Amino acid sequence: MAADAKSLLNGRKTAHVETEAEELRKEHLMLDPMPRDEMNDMVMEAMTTTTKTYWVWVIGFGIAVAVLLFGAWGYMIATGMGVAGIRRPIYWGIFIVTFVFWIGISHAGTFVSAILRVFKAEFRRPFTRAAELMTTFGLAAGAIYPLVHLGRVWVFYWMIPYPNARWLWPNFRSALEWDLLAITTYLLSSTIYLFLPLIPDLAMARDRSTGIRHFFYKTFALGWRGTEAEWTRLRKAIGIFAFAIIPVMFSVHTIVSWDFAVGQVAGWHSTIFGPYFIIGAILSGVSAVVTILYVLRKTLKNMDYFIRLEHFDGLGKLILIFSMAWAYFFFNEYLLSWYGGEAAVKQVLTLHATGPTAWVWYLMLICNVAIPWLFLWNKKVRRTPWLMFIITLLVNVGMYAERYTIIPLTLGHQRSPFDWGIYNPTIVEVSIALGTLCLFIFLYLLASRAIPLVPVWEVQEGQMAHSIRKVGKTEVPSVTELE
Amino acid sequence: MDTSIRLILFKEDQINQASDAIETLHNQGIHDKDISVISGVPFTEKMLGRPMAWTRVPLIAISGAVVGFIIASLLNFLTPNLYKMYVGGMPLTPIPTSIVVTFELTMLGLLIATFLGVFVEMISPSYGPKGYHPKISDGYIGILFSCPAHIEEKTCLELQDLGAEMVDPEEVKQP
Amino acid sequence: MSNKISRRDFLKISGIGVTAAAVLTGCGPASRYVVRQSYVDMPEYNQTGKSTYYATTCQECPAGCGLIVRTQEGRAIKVEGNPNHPVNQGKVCSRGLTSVQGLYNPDRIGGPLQRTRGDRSSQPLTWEEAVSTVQNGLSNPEKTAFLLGLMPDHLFDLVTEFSETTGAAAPVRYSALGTLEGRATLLAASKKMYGTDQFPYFDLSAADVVFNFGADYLETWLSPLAYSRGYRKMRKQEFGKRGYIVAFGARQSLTASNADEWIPVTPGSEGLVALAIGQITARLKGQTIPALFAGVNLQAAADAAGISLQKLQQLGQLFANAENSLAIPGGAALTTSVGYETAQAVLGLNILADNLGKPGGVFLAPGTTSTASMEAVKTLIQRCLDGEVDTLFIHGCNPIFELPDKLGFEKALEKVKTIISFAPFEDETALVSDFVFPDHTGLESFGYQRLLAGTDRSTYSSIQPVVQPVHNTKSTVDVLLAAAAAIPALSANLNYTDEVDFIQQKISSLIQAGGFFTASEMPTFWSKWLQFGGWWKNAANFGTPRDATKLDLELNMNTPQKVTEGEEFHLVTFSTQMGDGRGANRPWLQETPDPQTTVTWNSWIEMHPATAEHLGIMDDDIVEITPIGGTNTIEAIVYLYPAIRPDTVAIPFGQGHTALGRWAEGRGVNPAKLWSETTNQAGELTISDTLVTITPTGRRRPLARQESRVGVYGDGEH
Amino acid sequence: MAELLKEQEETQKWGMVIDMDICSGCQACVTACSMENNVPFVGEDEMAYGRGLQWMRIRRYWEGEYPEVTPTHQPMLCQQCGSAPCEPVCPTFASVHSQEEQINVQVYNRCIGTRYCANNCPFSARVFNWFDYETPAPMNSYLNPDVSVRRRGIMEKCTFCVQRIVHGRQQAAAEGREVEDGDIVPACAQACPTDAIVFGDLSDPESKVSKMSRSDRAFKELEELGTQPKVIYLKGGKSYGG
Repeated sequence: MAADAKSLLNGRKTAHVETEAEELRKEHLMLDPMPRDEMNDMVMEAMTTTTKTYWVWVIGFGIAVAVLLFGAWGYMIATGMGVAGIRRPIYWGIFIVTFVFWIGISHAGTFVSAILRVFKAEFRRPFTRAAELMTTFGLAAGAIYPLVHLGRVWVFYWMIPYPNARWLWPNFRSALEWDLLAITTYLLSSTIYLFLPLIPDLAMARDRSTGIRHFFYKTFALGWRGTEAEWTRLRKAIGIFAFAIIPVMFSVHTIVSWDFAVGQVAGWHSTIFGPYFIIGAILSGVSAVVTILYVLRKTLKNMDYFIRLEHFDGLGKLILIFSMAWAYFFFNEYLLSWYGGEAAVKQVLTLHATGPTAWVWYLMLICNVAIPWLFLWNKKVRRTPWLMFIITLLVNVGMYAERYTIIPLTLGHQRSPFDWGIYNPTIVEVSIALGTLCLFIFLYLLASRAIPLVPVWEVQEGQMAHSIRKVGKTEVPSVTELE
Repeated sequence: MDTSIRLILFKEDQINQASDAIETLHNQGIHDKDISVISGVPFTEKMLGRPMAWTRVPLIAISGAVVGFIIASLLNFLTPNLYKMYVGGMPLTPIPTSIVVTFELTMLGLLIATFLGVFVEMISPSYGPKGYHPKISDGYIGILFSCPAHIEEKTCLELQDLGAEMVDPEEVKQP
Repeated sequence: MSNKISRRDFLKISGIGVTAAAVLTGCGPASRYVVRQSYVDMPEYNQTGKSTYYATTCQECPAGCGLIVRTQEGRAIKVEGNPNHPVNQGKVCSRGLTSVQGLYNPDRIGGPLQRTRGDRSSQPLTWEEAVSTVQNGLSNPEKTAFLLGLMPDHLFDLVTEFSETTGAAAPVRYSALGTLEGRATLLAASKKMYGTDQFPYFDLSAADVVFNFGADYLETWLSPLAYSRGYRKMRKQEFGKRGYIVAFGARQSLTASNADEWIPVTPGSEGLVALAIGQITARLKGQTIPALFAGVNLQAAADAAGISLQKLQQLGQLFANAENSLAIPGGAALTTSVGYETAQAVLGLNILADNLGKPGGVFLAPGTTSTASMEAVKTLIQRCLDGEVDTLFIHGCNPIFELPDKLGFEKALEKVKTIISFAPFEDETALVSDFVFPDHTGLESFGYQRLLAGTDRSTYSSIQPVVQPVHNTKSTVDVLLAAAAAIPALSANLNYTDEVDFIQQKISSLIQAGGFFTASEMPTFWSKWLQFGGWWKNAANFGTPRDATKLDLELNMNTPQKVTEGEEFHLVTFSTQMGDGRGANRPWLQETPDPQTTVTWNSWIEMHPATAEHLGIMDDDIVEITPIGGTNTIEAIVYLYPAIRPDTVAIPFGQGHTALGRWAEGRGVNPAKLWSETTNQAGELTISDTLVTITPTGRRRPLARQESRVGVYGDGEH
Repeated sequence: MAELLKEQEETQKWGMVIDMDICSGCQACVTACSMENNVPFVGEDEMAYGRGLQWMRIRRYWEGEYPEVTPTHQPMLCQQCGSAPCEPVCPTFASVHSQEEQINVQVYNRCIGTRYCANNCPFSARVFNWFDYETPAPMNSYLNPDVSVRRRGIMEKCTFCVQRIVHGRQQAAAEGREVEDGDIVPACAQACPTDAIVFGDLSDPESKVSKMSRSDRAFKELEELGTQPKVIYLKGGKSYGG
């Protein structure tokens, strides 16, 4: 192994190598190793380079968060929920739609770094951190909504189970209580899961920084030296997490779907909602990863070394698969509801497809099914980052439309036509929704300059395990099982 | 006995030499407990011919899960009886809904405990020689050992033959 | 069940009302009024935390329903029906329920004031100045005029007495509600057909078949709660018998929608239909066809009404074959140029059905009344224009809002030297008055009301204050009496110390008149009178109508006006819970949805969906409505109403206020602007003869309706 | 579970019967309910946006084609379901089943405004306080002291006039007797001009509601959902013989 790595290193230094090997290296980050110190420098440079434009963006988004999110929310708290567009019978609107959207986005990190880790999908390595950050920040943005949508947010803590002067424990039969527990669990565990693999990289940053940064990294590196014991317990912990966080992830979006599915609302009361929501969440999460990778690659220094076309290609295939899976679940849900023939459900389905807001429904199908299916089978498309950026944005638009269809549009057409209503989102609601988007971007902007966005040690570990092997007349990548 | 702590470094691709170095140290009569291998990437103990590292993280994790399970059971089956409230024709402590809560809290306990395990073990005193060098995070494999003064020179020479980079003891300090 | 309620509630009336206690303790007249007191020093009957209940009479419309008002800590909390009251028997409608919102309305006038006409600002006066102003007016009786509402109450009696003693003109009475009900026409026709000045009482409770020609008896007509009770009894007759109702009218009212059959006849053709049914009935009964019905051509009647002859025959058969048939005239059918004849024809049907004075037939409500006809209003306007009125007193009526613009009432007012309004609210008329001397609202005042329509027995309903007056208001009767007392010529004849004294003198004859309670002297009678909410006979003493005509009269029934299809439309104005418009400042009346359209807080114009499609109009479009031969136009929002004739549009009355406070102003439209000023034979405005054209304005405004805009029209249509 | 059911059977069950044959749709019950229960009015714009706070609404559907078109009026209020879908979804027990009255109670003080219950109510019987609705002085004088005035951010709904139920029971206890049928009348039934609304104890087989609920015209709205409504409608309609 070491010999392989050595020869590769040497090979990199000597200009004359076979074209095939060069192409393989150009293609695969894992086959294109770089000395660790250079890689460290690249990551450190990406992390510490702050231009004027960067600060303009940071301040811009900071102000946007303050105004759009906290300003609008404060106004709503002071005035009343009425400034949102919800009404009888549509008691949940954009707040819950965006909530589900963010929870969906948050499936990205866990999926990429846990499931792909468990199944040893090696191409995950450079962007696990970027994806995990999405999970944490997506959850942070999403977790605001259960608070935002409360009529009396100042007493939100009544949902928290603790011995209190009211002598009252919360109702553990409520799906919202499950939500609280599941989101808390997921937020905590995904934050930890972000943090654990970060420790060696923080130690790396500690070793090459001074001043406040040094203090910050030193504190959070927990005295990491890289001893065998430390690596062992880290590996054990990551191993536990990788397996345990997957069911948690499934449970979170299942419980979010149960918010709807346990209800008696026609169109909600469906047993397939759990997996249907999970697949949708992964579809939207993986898409969002691509979106973010494109932006990182464009804006962050040295990222074109770490993030390559192979990653867009691989994620593109995943999106195509999940788009198909989503279509399968959607059709399954639709067909059986339709076939079941319950008048109210049928009416809801008909109104989705033919009512005044049918465009939302078609937008969902176009973005979630038509566009991935039409484009993502094509390798050229998958390897064109800007196209992937647009497609993945559209997939998330489609997923937003899906949640919009499921929540306000379904609620608006329930069993009694006398009570039917049209939901018009107000500026306050849209502002808060955009505000959390700004919050997400704002946090990401800060994090991109605060923590190493590439898990250097994982990349190096991967690179050490990979080599090019000559098989017959051609050269192929090969992986050595190191663990 | 007078000992000093020395650190030698190998480049990341010198893993074979590093394992040889450890063997050399063993031959010099330095026990595994007086040797620490520190590295920028994980290597398994087997690669370096070292004993398995000791960790209690899995045990702590399981204990956390048990605590979570107990808390969940109390919330599920005790709290509804403290102040009885009937909703929607459901029994006071329905099993199906309690499974959800039990699952979430058990997992929460497990995951938090895992982290706490790592955290506590990290900040706890550890065995073996202490010391660090920033080059570790540049991919170097470091071998820290406490060497009795009388064999220090000899050992160092042997290690240098293996290609080890000797670090000035002055530079070896905790991060 | 109702027995239980009454026992429980009457226990809570706690024997004796506020003022009764004062009288019994022998205090002077001044303490007949409740004095404002601090909460710590409440009178003993006002126990903190305990409700006190007072019986009084609803003043929101002329029906005179008995109320029990729950008060607590000196506040009127909730209006409930008086279970023993012969009119409403414990029931209460939306208007009565919201009367506390009138009492506590923040837009009430706080005290007497003087203003330049039309100017919203005003100068406060003292009540002494107010009384002397009234005194100036009264001192010249020939040059005064009174315009009152329809309530047959003690104020009307006092003013009548005043005019009788001084030779002044009799008080003029008007209410748009009366017009919408066709009240004057009904009364005139009843006098003609049944021979007395009494309102007929149509006994739904035992009728088998009811033919309703336009009366909205479940909503506003005459005494809606009494008729609702009758309706219930009719549906729940013995042995599962369930009466059958046929409603005629161009627009399906709530009443018509509760009928078993709705016949959309052309406005103005109801009389012809009634005559035709009479003819068929007489023929089927094998009688010689009376002169009244003989002249009508069945085919012509069917054509005029826009229904098939077959249907007409079928209806005639239905009416003829039923054991107890009943025909009711009212509403839009009577407010046409042939309204008087229509009313006679319909009342004639009852004679033909031989139901006079029989269960399920027609009775006469006890108590005679004079008609309040438009002729008197016209005379008043003429007097004003001729400069014969120096002082015009207006009480309980808002003529600027309620009268058609074409009558020129506003112009006539310019010739009146002094206009004194007694309105408790800044209504349109109070705004063009020189003085406003606000009366109490119904829940703060004393009085009585003679019941004329909805009762089966002679009834005087008592009015007593349930709370202290909220503002510095004064009873109009007291103001008039105080003013009269200073005029020697009047004080000799109007010898009453104050309002309560006046009432007591007026009701003193009742003490021994055989009511359900008796008393040896006035104080005891007075306390029971207040406690029970009035005085009434122990048993029904309906009058039986006479057949005054033997159906021998011949009617000259014109065919209804023709409209150019798709261009001109009949305009039906219907009454709502706003009554004559005074309900518009009660927020909960505004927010209680209209039963048929579920619209709140606005006016609308009802239009058949086919008509709207023809005109290219959508739901919620704003259209301009122009009367034919008129120039006043109004704009209203379209409601697609499936239960209206395609050649007819309908607008509710009561909105479109330019005054009357924050909740009423600038809301909806007032269809009175479109009404013609012509009257029919009975002196009723012929508002249902109004023809209009409709022009889309291209603007839209969603109506505040409770229903969804889609999905409520049943399967298939939307 | 069995114990629970037994307990339910032993307690009183308040119920309501609405005879749609004689309900004229006049809306008096709506006003009466609003005046009794301090329901705030919201004004034209809010009403137009479907935010009226009426606890009771008359559902009006048009049926038939002109000229046979006619509306049906169905008073719709909280059905006080025995197995209420709104109850288990509330995280803070603001919507609970009263064991004493066997009605569905909304505890305003506990409500944090998730509005989950309202989504889950198949009758759309719940309303939400979108704002603080001021009743300008002195109009606030008429507010009923027996009923809380609700602030913004909480759900409310028909309570079967629980204040009257309590009062009726106290009154009966003070007089040393049992509550009799007809002692307790909610505001809507009290006002109803045609007496189409009848209220009483369903667990008493001799009560008026019990007798009426055994009519062959009786049905429950959306009974197929299994929510066990306590409001029973008697089918109405033109030319129906019963």
